[in-house]
Amino acid sequence: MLSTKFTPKNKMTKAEIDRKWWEVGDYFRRNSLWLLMYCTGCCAVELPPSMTSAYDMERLGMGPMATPRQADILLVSGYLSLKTLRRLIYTYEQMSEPKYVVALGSCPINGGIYHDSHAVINQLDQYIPVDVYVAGCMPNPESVLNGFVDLMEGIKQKTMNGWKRYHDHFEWYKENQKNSLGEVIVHDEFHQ
Amino acid sequence: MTNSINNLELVKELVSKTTTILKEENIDVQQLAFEVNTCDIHHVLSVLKSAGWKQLSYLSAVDWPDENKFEVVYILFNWDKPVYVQIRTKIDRENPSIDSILPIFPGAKYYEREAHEFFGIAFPGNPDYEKQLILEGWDDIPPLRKDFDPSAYSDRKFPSREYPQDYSVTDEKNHSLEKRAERKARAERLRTGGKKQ
Amino acid sequence: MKEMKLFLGPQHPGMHGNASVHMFVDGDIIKRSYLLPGMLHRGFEKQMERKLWVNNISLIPRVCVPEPDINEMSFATAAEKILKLEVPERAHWIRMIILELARISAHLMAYGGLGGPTGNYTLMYHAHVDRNLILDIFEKITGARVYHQYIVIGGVRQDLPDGIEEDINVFIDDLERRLVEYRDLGIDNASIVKRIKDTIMLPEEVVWELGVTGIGMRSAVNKPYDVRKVVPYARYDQVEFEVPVSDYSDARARLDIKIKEIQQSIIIIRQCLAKMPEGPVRVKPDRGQSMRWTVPKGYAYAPIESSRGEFGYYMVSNGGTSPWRVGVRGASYPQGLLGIEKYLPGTRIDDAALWVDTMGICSPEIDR
Amino acid sequence: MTIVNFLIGVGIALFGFVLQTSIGGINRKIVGRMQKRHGPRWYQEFIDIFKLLSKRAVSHGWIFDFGVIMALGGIIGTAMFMPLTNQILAFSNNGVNYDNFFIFVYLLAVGMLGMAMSASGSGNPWASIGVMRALTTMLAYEVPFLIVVLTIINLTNQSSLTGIMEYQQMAGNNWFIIAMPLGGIVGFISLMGMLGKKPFETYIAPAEIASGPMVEYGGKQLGMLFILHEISVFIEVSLFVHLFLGGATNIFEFLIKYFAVYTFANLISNVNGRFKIDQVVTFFYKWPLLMAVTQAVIVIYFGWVI
Repeated sequence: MLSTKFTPKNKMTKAEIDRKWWEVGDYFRRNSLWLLMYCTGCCAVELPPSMTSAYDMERLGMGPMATPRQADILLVSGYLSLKTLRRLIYTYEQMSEPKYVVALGSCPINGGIYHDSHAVINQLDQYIPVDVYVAGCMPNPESVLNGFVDLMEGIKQKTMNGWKRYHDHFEWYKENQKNSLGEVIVHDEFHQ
Repeated sequence: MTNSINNLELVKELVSKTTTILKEENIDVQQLAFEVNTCDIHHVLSVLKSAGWKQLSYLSAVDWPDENKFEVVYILFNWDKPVYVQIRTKIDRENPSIDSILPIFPGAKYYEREAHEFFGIAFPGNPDYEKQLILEGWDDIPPLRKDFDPSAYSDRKFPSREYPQDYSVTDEKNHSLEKRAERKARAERLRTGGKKQ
Repeated sequence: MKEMKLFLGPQHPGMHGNASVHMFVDGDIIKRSYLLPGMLHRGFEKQMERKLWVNNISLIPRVCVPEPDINEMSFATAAEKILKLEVPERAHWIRMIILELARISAHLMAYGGLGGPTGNYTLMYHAHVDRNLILDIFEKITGARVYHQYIVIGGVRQDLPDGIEEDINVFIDDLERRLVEYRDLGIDNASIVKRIKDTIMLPEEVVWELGVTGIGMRSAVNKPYDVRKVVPYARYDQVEFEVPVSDYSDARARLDIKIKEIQQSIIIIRQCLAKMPEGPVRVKPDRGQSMRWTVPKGYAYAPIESSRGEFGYYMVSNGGTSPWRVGVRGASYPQGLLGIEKYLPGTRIDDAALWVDTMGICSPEIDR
Repeated sequence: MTIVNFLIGVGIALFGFVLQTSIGGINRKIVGRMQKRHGPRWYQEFIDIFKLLSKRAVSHGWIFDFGVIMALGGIIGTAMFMPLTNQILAFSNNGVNYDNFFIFVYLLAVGMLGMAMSASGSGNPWASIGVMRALTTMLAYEVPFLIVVLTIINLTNQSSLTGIMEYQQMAGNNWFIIAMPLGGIVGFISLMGMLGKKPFETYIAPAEIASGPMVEYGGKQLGMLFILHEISVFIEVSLFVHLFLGGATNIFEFLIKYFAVYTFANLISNVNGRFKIDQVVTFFYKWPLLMAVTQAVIVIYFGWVI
């Protein structure tokens, strides 16, 4: 047994220390994921069962939150019309980091049943980075919960870094948003 | 339902007294449809309203590009004498315009706004029919017209996902049996959790 | 004092669905307000024109999300009216069972939704437990929890599975016993009564002015104005049920009617299970014909009593393989748009979420 | 007054935080069982708080940041004066205990004001409505509560918490909640108001004003607000235990009483809806005020204490 007194100290660099702390933080982050339920579409109707007593999301430490600032996950529940996408980008940019995006249903993946609609976008990850997709129309509560467990596993493996991607490729995302939306800023008769 | 026939007769009598009926249809025992001249719409609606048809159930338009017409539809209902009455009229497709029925049915306000938004029909008399209601920043012809193609619009505006492999059945190199076997093997793999058997 | 501008939604815990209420408030009182719809717009009416009659069956349930079956029923009846198609007797009764179960589920969701604005989450959780049991029954019958695509043109997709009558009976008996508990937790709970009694009024003139239907109308005019009674579809003229009414329409009266309607739906389901005859359930198009299936020229409007009021499809066919025009009359259209503009002002901020909840506003059917 | 006193004080604040956070977690589980579900892990609240502290946060100017820190400091300062039992207490000198009731009344206000300042600094209209409501609620419950407490002070001739505790323990555990039933009820109702439990949750009200003062907080600031909330709950529940339930002679007694009070308040909260803000004020100024005055008259003029 080595005496600790004479073993040379294992000097950790600052980056390593940061990484260690980040891992500690990851434990807390993945065990307490707060949802921002933005009911963008139909899949929102399967969220109450998965949140309430039947499937009880709170077991996993998850719960709904009232405002984007408090939340960790932006839950995009279903198709996104242009009008919603504008507000979704607002909401996403308001959330505090690290933030994750979970997209439910097949519509954010490739447009789903509304692939040829004039009002619904086809692919969400052109506009904001998506970490987990849950396919299905509509996904069962089981698969919704499974998606969240995948997200937790991904946080542990450090693969869920969509928010970093948004920083790195900010220009590209903004470009896409402009192309589809025309203008991201909300204009309507009430925002005089 | 014993007196539903009487009700139908009553409506027919009311409408035929007030205006000339271009076309009449009996849809079922509790539903009637009349096509009338555009100028008579207000008269017919107010007569029906005072006779008890005071609920405006629906207001919308139908596009008939072959005749170069829009057809505006009003559906009225009377809860005491249960007959649905469709009143239809055709207006020109170029510069379509029909007077608002707000003075008769205040509830028509948003229906008219929506009809303007989706068909481009003007409703003079409705104070803000020209404001956007459902769409935001629309940059094309009104979407419910028949000559609007949503698929082309979608392709133009929204990038679609590109798949490395084409799964559609119209694939030229479509080997159905092989694909089915592949799918079966994949399902088996998923079921057993990737373990070899 | 200066008016302050507030947004209730689209991302707001008090707002059901993706719509936004813009409010200009002075202190706590709302001065002006508008609904900003359109965030759930998918261009449904255009989509339906582009799809075959058969394909449309998979599209339509998505019009109104909390209660999808009324769409299928309305679409099917509208098409059958133009086709002059007679549906097998058993199919009518199965449709009624499905519709009533859907009504119970929508009412439970709306009643549990009372838990949100008033803060009584226990009520919400309990209501969702029971709703989930209905979804399980649906899964047994149709194979899907929410979007069933079960009521099709010409009947229903397939017969009821064996032993489902037992399941339904067990569930409705259980639910009937628990209705007392729901009353205690919700509309008879002293602290909630303070919130919902004598507020959010809906007088009779307003009903006629806006064209409100459903529970809002019945609670105000004190007459059984229910499409099931007045213009019976399916076999509603062969079952006995009451239409609960009241002559004083505050939030509590409307919620009370909701509970009573659940009770009546249970009675209807019992009668359906008892009276249901044996036989075929669907008029099928010939093999290979469904893609080329056409509907003759015609116009039809098919009203259905949904949990929020009269819901209907206006359908125009020009004899082609797909509908020429389908218009959706959302049940919450009048109170949702004009009602919020005209009658939400004057209430307090606290009441806004409750207003939206008890008036029965479903944003997907406003936007389509 | 040595450094040891301060260390004990900080220790009490820390103990209060740990205690309330774990009891809060256990209560979430109990409520979960009431709502026919499994409920979270009992240490979920700790995870939540540490997660919030590990997140990045957006600032809305220095008032926003400083207000949170001021509120947290004020609350920790208040908690340092809180006696746990007769003996465990941070600041005492030769038998004189510095745990006067009015210290808590004044210092708690520092926390509240800091939070109000910071929330208004965020510039969100929901937050300012929430702050307005929080202060109004405070005004509503303080009046009946203070009348009852003043009655107690009049009766015991002292305003030190340990003194009041000992007074109750002296003659065979004569708790004030039994001796003065009306006052006890008023105290409990006011406690519900202080804790922001359901009938009086008006200033949080997620479905109405989007969680009120907390609407703009996220990340670290929200984490600090959570810590603040836990410690202030600890202070408020302990005040009730000491004033009305005869305090505690040892730490286990304190824990049991604390748990019982908090759980009872939480259970009541979970089957009730919330009032509107004007209803909260009229409610407090009607029955609790009347009961508190009646109790004061009974105690002071008639001397009827069981």
